[in-house]
Amino acid sequence: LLLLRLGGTLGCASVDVGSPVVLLGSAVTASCSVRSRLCRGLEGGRVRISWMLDNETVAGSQCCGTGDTEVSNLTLPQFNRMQAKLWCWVEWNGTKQRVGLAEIRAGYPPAKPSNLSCLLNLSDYGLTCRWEPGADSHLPTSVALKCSTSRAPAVTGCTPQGGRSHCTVPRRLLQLYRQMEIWVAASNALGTAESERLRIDPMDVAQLDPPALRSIQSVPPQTDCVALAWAVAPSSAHMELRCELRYRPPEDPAWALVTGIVGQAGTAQCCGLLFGTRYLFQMRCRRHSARGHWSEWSAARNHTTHEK
Amino acid sequence: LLLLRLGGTLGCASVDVGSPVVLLGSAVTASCSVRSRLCRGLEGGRVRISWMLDNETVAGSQCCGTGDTEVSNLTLPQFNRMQAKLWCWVEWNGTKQRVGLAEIRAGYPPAKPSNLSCLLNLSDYGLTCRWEPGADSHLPTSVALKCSTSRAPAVTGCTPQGGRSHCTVPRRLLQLYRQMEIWVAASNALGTAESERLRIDPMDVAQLDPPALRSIQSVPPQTDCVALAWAVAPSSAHMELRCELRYRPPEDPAWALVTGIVGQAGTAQCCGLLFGTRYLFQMRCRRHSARGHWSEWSAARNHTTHEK
Amino acid sequence: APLAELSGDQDFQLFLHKNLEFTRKIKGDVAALQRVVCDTFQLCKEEELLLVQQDLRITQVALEHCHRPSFQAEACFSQIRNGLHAYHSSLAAVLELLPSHAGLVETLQLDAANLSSNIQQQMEDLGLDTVTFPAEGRGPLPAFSSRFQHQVGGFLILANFQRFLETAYRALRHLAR
Repeated sequence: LLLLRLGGTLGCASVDVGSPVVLLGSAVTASCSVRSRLCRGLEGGRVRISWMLDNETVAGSQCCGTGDTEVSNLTLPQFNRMQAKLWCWVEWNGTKQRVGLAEIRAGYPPAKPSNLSCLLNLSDYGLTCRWEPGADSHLPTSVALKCSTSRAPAVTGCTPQGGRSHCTVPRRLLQLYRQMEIWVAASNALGTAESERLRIDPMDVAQLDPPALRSIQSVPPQTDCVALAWAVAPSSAHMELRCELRYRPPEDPAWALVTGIVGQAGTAQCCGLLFGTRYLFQMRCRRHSARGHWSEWSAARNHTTHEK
Repeated sequence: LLLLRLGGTLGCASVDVGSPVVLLGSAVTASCSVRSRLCRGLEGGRVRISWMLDNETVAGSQCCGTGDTEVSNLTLPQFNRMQAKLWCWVEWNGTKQRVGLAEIRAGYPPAKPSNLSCLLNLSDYGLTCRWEPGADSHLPTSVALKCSTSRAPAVTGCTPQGGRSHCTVPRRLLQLYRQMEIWVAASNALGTAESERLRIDPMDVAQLDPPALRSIQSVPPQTDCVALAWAVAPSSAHMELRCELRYRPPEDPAWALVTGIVGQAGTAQCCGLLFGTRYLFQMRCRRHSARGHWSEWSAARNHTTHEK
Repeated sequence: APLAELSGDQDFQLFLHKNLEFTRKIKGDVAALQRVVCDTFQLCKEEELLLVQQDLRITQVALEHCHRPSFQAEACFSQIRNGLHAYHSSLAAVLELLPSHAGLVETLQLDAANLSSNIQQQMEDLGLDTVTFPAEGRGPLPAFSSRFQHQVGGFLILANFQRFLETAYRALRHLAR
């Protein structure tokens, strides 16, 4: 037993709108057609049509339908709600009956996403990209991060969840060590928008893990030098790295900096230190091709030099 | 181009064991057969077979194979490892070659699971059951929670994940308001075991959400009474509940208890209280049929009675 | 222009440096898998498996154009691609062997496919003919007659792949400035 036995016809009334989604503030036109012959109980009687926008009465103009169809037209000059229900009513036996409905949404075409940037995570080789979505369109908007290489058509790399403006392209959709094009594509009922295209080799935006300072020893006989040993992160063991060392006495605000250290070397000497002084040391690295981001500074390690 | 074109034969050697899974501490017998004709490079030469249990040499007895097959037999009187690799080696061109392998596991048949108990969660109507797994069998053991009703064959309600001894039967596999049989079935290579069968109606083990004390007011003119109002949890609104109220001054360790309160009533009076005294009140409920578990006590609510 | 003449070309050098690093990465991942096979199956030394290896009749990938005296860059690149494609398929046998390390094996397959298409892209940029291999579908898996053969097969695929990558690495380095 189907509880809702539909009339099998178009129903006795219908509401038509120009478009169910309009630009915020623009005009909305609608018409409600009532076919009294199809409305059991309405046959032959005088049909008085009225309108409500959500719970507010709005005035339509009922005029000459064709044959047994009464039509009321409605114009809302400036539709300023994000979302509303436009109800068509008919008077019947002294009561007002809802006979038709149109749901209207209003908003804007999607704004152009901007400030697209990406980082490659070296533990799972996922490429996480972030962007500014721009002004809210107030409409259901589908957003996808697109990527393509010169030899393959564009694919959706990932789609942000829960309205966020970042997502992660899994490794299997990336082409490592080669230029890819990455951009954000947004679309809703009122239009589409695309961000600028980022042309990057995912490896060039790899977020390196910091090296680990293993040991720091004074180098006799010149006690103003120390020998440092470090290990680069396993995830970048195969890369040609250039590293930087910074050191300072704890109470000294300024860091001294040693640049251009070859990452793979694993050891280096650092001279010109004060005698009998405690120093803090930190190191960071990035890919030799000077593309891509510095790693974070390593955990600090301290060492006190010999007395003179 | 496939890099691995198999010889298409059974290979030139094979290791056979009585059973790959044995009772811990029992004997293991194995034989290694070397078909020198099939071992390119071994043709016609004297075949010297040796054994290793993981990295330990063990002595086998090589004797008269048939035709071009040499056989070495091995007996390990008491196999006390959970798991080991039994390697068959052959000497060839002054080197020792691995030519065969048997992987042996040892343990016990599954212990009988015990102390099976279940709770029905009224938010998703999942039936979570817990049990004691008993002694570890040291063998891969598949465990499943079985359920059956008088009219349907036993089905697997759920399987514990990651070696745990609890799991949740989803609503769709439950028969509410009727007796079901629920038990744990465990099986491994050395045998099977079943827990006692629990005969329960899932509703009788419903874990009720606690009621919420809405208000407590002194009842003039007998100020030694208070009127309480409460709401039962929406998830048990359809149930006949019996509730209990407990109250005490904060500094008093012992609770006074009022039992047999009809849950749905929503209000009750409580008399015999001291004047001008601050009391803590809590309420809990369970299904009137006195089966099933008490809900937790409601959040405490305090009230100070009138001065005399 | 023959590849050798392009050694001075900046794009070509960038391609070489990037894919030298890529090859080092792949070699590192293959070594990691070899350690897993050693720890899991106690198969660590190739010299203990010479007899069984004959039984399995492992075929090697031809790389003669990547060696002196017959070094020829364009042919070497094609042979490297052929090898990468073959190992991409054979790694399926390793995937079956090490289900708990599926992520690492699948990464290896992805990297092999990426390296191959990087080389193809570079050859096409240089106007050279290239072969496009079918999508990396899984070819028929060899039917091992025993777990032992399957384990030895997995060990040998990784050992050969490591040697193959070493040769490819030296060829790329030979061209790099």
